[in-house]
Amino acid sequence: MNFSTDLSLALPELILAGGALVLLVWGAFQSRANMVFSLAAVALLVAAGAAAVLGPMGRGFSGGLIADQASAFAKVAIYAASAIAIPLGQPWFQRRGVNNFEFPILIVLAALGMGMMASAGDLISLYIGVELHSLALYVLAAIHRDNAKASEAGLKYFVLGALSSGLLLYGASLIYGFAGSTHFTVIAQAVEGGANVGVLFGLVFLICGLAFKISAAPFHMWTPDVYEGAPTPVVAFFGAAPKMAAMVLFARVLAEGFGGAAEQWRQILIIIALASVAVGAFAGLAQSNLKRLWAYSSIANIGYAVLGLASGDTAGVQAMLVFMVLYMVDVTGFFACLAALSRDGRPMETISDMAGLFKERPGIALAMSAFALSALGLPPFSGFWAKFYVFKAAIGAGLGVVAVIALVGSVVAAFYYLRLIKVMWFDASAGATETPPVEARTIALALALFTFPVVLVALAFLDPLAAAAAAAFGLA
Amino acid sequence: MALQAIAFYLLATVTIGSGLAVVSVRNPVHSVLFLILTFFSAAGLFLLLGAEFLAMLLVVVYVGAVAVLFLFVVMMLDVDFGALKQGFARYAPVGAFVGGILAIEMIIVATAVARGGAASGVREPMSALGGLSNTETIGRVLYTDYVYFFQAAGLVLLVAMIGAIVLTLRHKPGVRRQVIADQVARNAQSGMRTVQIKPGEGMGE
Amino acid sequence: MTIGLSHYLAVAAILFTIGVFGIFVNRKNIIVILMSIELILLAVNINLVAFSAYLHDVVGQIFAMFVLTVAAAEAAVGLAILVTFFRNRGGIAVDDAAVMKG
Amino acid sequence: MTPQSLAIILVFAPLLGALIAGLFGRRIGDFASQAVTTGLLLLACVLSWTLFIQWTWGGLEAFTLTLLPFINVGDFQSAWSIRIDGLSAVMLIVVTSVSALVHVYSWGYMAEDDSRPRFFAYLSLFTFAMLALVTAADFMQLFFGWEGVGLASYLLIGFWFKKPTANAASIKAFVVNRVGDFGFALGIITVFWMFGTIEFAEIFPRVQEFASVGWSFAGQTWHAVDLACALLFVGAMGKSAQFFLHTWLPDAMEGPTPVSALIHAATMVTAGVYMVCLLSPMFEYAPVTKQIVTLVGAVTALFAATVGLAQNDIKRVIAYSTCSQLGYMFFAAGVGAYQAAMFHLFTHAFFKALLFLGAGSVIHGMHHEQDMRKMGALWKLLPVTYAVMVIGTLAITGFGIPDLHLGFAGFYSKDTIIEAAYAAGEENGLAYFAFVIGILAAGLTAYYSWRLAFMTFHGHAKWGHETHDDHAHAPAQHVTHDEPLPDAHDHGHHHGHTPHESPLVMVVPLLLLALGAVAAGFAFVEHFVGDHQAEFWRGAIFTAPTNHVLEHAHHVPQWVLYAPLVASMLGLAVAFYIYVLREGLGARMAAKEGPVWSFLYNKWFFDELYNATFVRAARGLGDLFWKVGDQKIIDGLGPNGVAATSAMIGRLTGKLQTGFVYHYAFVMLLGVAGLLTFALFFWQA
Amino acid sequence: MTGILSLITYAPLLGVAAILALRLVAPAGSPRSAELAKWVALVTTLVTLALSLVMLGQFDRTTADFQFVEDFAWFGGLHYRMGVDGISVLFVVLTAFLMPLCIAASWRSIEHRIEEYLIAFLALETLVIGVFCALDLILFYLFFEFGLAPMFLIIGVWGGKNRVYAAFKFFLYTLLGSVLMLAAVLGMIGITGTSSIPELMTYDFGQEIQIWLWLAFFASFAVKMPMWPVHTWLPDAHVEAPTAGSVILAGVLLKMGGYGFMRFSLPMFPDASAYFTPLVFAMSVIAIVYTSLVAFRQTDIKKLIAYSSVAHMGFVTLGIFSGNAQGEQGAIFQMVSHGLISGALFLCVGVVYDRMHTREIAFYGGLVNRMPWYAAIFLLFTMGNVGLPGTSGFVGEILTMAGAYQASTWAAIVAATGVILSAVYALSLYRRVVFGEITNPALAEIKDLNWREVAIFAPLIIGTLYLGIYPAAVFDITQASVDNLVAVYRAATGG
Repeated sequence: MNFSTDLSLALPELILAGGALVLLVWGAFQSRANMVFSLAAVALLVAAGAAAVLGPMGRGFSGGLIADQASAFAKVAIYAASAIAIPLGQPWFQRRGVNNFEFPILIVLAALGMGMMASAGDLISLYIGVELHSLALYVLAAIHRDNAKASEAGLKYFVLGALSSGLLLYGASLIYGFAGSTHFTVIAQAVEGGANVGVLFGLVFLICGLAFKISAAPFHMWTPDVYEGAPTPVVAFFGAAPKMAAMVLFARVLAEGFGGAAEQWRQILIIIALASVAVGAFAGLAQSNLKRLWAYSSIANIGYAVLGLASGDTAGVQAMLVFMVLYMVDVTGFFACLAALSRDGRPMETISDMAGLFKERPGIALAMSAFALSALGLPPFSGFWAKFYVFKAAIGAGLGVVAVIALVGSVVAAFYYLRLIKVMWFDASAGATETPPVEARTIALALALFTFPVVLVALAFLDPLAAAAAAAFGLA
Repeated sequence: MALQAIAFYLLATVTIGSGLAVVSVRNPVHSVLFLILTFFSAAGLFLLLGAEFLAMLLVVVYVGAVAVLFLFVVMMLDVDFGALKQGFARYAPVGAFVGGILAIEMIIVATAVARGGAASGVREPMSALGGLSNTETIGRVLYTDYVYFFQAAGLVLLVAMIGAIVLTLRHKPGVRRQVIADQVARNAQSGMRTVQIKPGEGMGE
Repeated sequence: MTIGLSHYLAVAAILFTIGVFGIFVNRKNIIVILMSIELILLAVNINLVAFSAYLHDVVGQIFAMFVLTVAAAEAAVGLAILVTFFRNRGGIAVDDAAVMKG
Repeated sequence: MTPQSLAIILVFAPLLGALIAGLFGRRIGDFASQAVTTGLLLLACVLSWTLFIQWTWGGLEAFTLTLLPFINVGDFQSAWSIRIDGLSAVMLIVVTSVSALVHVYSWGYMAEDDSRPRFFAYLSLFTFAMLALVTAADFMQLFFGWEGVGLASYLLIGFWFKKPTANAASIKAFVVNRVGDFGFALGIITVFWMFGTIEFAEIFPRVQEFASVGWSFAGQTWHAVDLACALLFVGAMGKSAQFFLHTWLPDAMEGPTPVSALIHAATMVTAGVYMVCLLSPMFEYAPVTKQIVTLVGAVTALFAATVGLAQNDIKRVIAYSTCSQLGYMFFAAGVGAYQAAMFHLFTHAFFKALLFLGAGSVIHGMHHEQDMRKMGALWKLLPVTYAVMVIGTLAITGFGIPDLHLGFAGFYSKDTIIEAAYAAGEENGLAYFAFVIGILAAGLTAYYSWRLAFMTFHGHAKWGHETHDDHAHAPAQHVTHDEPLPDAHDHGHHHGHTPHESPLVMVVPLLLLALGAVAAGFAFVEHFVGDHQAEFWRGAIFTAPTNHVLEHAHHVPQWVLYAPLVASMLGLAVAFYIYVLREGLGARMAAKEGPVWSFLYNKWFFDELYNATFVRAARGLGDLFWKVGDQKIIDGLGPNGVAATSAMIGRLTGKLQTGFVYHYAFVMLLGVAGLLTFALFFWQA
Repeated sequence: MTGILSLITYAPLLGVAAILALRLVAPAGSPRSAELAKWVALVTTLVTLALSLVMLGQFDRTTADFQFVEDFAWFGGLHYRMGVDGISVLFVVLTAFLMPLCIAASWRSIEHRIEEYLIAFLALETLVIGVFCALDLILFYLFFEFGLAPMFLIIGVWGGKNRVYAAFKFFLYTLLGSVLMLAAVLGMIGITGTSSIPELMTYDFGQEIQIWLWLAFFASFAVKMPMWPVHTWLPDAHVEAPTAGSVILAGVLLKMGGYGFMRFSLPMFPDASAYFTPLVFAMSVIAIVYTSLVAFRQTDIKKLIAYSSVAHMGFVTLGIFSGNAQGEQGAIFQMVSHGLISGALFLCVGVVYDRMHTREIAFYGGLVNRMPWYAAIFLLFTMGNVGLPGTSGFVGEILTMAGAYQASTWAAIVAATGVILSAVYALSLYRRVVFGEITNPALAEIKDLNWREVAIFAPLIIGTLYLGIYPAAVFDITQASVDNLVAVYRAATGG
């Protein structure tokens, strides 16, 4: 492997890095921020295209960078999701008189970090990727800087995120020390045939750190506050791409690095998954703010994704990948709806704001209903298929009881989705809304169409792709 | 060996003691100062381990940049320190309990199980490999195997920079700024105005 | 009484705990929380360097370097966020940051 | 025309009538509806007599006509069919004759009602259901007819739907019948699983196989045939108003009187007897059940007769007498004299219909007054009615001279039953008991029947001056005799008017029935129970080889022959004494309200007992299950409880989310510590 | 005729598209658009009915095989697989039969958001028919579960006062049941590697696993039936739902539970079915007695009928788990018959509700004086509800009792008391509503049925009587499939 071939493995990331730098300079020296937005989105799409076209190519930088089916799969999803966030944010910020060209650039850089996470082959690249995207996210959360809630959100996110980084790092250091290397493949050899307790201890820390990134219980506490405080388009971004990146990374670490300790981490994942489902389901019941509500919903959903991972086999990883893709659509779509809605200059964020929305904005109400039903897991919406894969894998891996508990949790959670639908459909209108920005509306409707019926076709393609991606992790 | 042990214990004690002080003293300025002390003593520990480059880095980066940044912000924010630091004792027991459990667990693992790990059996720390100095070794690895991540770390710093700017930079309206390009571009035509004044009317301004 | 790996690990562990302790025992000042985070990262660095030395493997030190870099970046971002927060709220007491809850 | 097509026409003619009158009655008018239904029934009547004559004298062979499959599931095969044999032939003429006469009678009786098409439709519908019942070739069609007549009965009892008592009575009739059907249905199902079929023709030859086989039911092992018959008999008890399930019949008198005559005297209530006789091949192998049948029949005969003693409502007296006569039929069947039971059924149809229609004529003449205490001295005003009522009374009391073998219809049939009971009593104590009761009840029958006649037609007229202030009387009495016809208020203007004889259209049926009451016994005794009985029934009634009851009945001692006559003469004498010679004595006896009188007057307190137990239990349990079971326990612990608990957990979880960053960090640390501890404890081992 | 099932299933969706397209002709929500939408919906449902009758005509009654099978590979090993046998074909026709009546019944009684209402109904028709046609587990689940959504809206948007509670209870109750079924479905796919219902029907699951799978399926179907003690959602749902919603709920949706038992529980888990038969019997007979008594005490007409539905469904489960031809046929017949009769009864309630806007029994009384035709029709269906021979209600009851008798005489005995109790509550309802004098002045001017209502009732009357007199029409269709089912079940359980 020479340097140039190594570098070519990182082509999508290079595109992003170059793009970010160019746009940064451009943005700093000219006043038309709109172009930056568009170009950033284009750069992300080009990167996604590059990832898709290049496909699996091998490992570079002495194993620190992996370009395989899984990373390609994840990158396409991540970059595409990031690209969607940009046009979603532009009108939102414009309406509020904030027109930071840094927003798209930060998103690009965050996407770059996520791409690195998806490709990470050792603990160092893992850490750099995580930090690159995390720092960008901290800033993004607070980017609406004159908003007290936004800065509080940013602060909380930062403090807790830094703590989680500490945990992750501490785990990484232990693993490094007891396994003798930062490379997943070497760690795997050390773990093979009975892992040292020090390594396992490190693994626990590592899992805790990553669990924070995906907002799995009990490391979820930041999620509702950050979702509530951060600007809606940013939340749309938060909810989707970073979760995907972290989940893929999670899968990669566990599968490639700790395949030999699967018995152990499966137990931890089961605990985390069930805790997430429970917290997400129950705490959501008491929410009136939709962004908070969806935060809890995302906690619960991540619980299901983790459950897929907890199956500990290729089917489980495949399920997790399918789940994450479908979930990304759902969460982005939902926040796109929220971003589209405002009344008397205020964003509509509480459930009661949505009263009679079906009468006012039938299109968006329908889209929102679709996302809610999808999140609820009602067939044939995409959310059902997501759960279908996960539970199939879990049950196939002998986690029947766990799956049943999680399914019951989904029934509890169903209540709050239904409440949203009820408010939109049954209640009297709470007044006219402002015309939604065309970008948000288009994205919302397109994604809603994806949840049903497009998903029924899309799965035929997604299924083999995810299967191939999952196979790359080399689990049983 | 004894000397090394004494140095270790001394440095370790100072590190831990000042670390404790960071989180417990009333005045944040003092906290920052204790933080600097912690870093210094930790740098000493690094030296004991033979990692002189990192020891230096720690002092330069942390003491020179980070701690000063902290100090700067503490001063800038002009906080009423008298009102702070209440309620510390109330939560300390619970915090100490959980923290204690955590610490004990970590130490148990670190000490008892260290023997079973990859580093077991090695009695002596070694900093230089293949006859190269510590710094050189680092350089060789960092700029080959880890160059990609090294660059990425640069991007991390870039993000931090963008973040700091986007969050804190304010263009105050009404503040006059020096625009060098304007100054340079100024010429006689733009800099001077010829006005015909009719008698008895003045400039009219 | 030779000083072995475990000694360093113990110091790191204690420092780590102090950092953690600092985060949730502190009630009034967010800056101290940021400093606690620095302590945690320092603990990690001690770990990494100690392992690196005892493994005769320089990667640990490189890792520690990255950690240092990132820690600096984190401090910058953290303080920037703190400043915006201060501007919005006029204070940096931890208890102030509880508008959003439930 | 072949007998087959005759049968089809005669069965479906009433249905056609019912449909025309029911669906198009309003369009074609009252007269057309009446004419169509009555005409079709007269046709059916003529055809059934044709069939009957062919059967009795023309050598018609028994046949079964299959029309259409009904239920065809595995072995559970049932078809809509018409079965013509001795039993059904008898029933056909009974049903169609009485029904036709009642139709005709109703022209007059219901002349003032404004929903006559509906009434005639119901009557015809009933007739159809009854015909379906008697011609059934399997249990399903039997059950269809069984419930169909129940429906018609329900509709006709509640015909005056504005009257709350009528509505209550109709529901009571239906529900009590359903209690019987509960057993009947179980019986049918038992039969099905026992024999693997529900067709009579396939079951009967195989009964013997099960004569000594055990059958597991409700956790016990029973004698198979006994069990099946007992369950089926429960159905018969319900339909025929036997003891325990009799309470609906007196209340059913809320319906118009022609209905009482047709359904609650002549035909429907005898369905139970018919069923027992039809199933004689089974009952013959069910010795225990036969004993039960005997006992129930005997007890009912006595019980109803005693209650009849104290009633004042003219129709209720006759209703109890029906009940009592049905008891006779049952114990006849119970002792094995099915032919006698059928014979009594046959004769009873005539004289009981006669009595009812006669009573109807009185009521009609009295402007819808039913209380006998307000009648009296009517014989001059209603001479024809008086005459036929006396004939009916003579028939029911079984008046006749044993040695001459000459008497009214009841004489032949009832005496045969009593003799059969005596004959069977030689081997069977219960039969002897039935015999004693039969004599006793005969006396009581005579007493209350003549009491009725005397109170109504003799003595002083109590109507006229009293009718105006009858509102001052006890309201409880008031409701029972107040038939609120739609035009009742018209009658209110006539209150002071004299009672009058009924129109010709009512009188003619009375006369025809009177003819039957006089001659039916004499004419058919030989065929039904006499020397020709075997060739008359031609296998329709099965008697076990050991069953010689009927033969023995012809050779009983002389005193047995005379005992019923003596008893009934005694009854007559006492009634004559109390109600004619010492007129007013009866009223004075009643006024004392002695315990015996109260007991009888209140019908042994059965209604009160059932109200206190079943009705209240149903209400109480219903409320309990609803308010406590469903709302408190199931919903409270189930959906609502879970929802409340979930919401509470949700709120608590929300409270944990304090908004304070150190709490969040603390939770994270707890998570780490917890997982580490988990790892240390579970992975270390 | 391959493809006809999909055609029938999705035909209503064409109606949905047509209603959506009406915006081009008239503004949404305008009276003109509403009127057109009604006709579109009616025609669509009638066409669907016609198609289903065509299919029934082509249906081969001599075989137990699935017919009109369509099979396309989908993804993840799933198949789009449709087909009907003698059991499911009936329910397809029943659904198609009831739907036009529902549309017609809503003609005047729904006053707002009419287009949406019709869309919900048409979508529901597609889903319900899909349930009965699906031959792939997941496809089945898809239809089964998605059906909750339109029904939720129908109850919630067009329902009565307490509609939100009822809608939520309905949705969450059934959802809870069906997620357990989903777990079992996934488990079965995991074990067998196929989701094909015909294949699974012949697959031999281990005894232990059967127990769990059976229980999970039971949870779903028992709620759907509903069986005691998970029945309490039904009265609420019925009371709040609009008339047509009640009709379809009672007429078809409940049948999914019974259908599920016959399609899944018995053939796939015969050992477990046999093992749990005592439990099911106990629940069934409790349902019969308990809910009959509760029905007796109701003060709301619809609630009373709803409770009586629970009791009638008790007979169905009794029949299904008796595992003999009489029981199965009886259960199927009872379901079909209940679909007609209870549907008609709810329509009867709707008739007076449309006029008076109350369902309190005490409000009414003496209706026969003003509404003789109504009284007659109501009587017919009351008698059907009571199970009078000659109406379709009888056949199912007697056969299920007969079937149950073989398995447990006690069950048959207790069930037979239902025959008494049904008479008690049904007749007392009828008496309180119809008989007597009109005492409530509000009723003095109430009108008898109009031609539209008569037209709605007519097919139901004909159906009830036709099936009551000639039930063989149904048995002929189901016989081959039921015999096969019974044979398989018997063989598997060694009975």
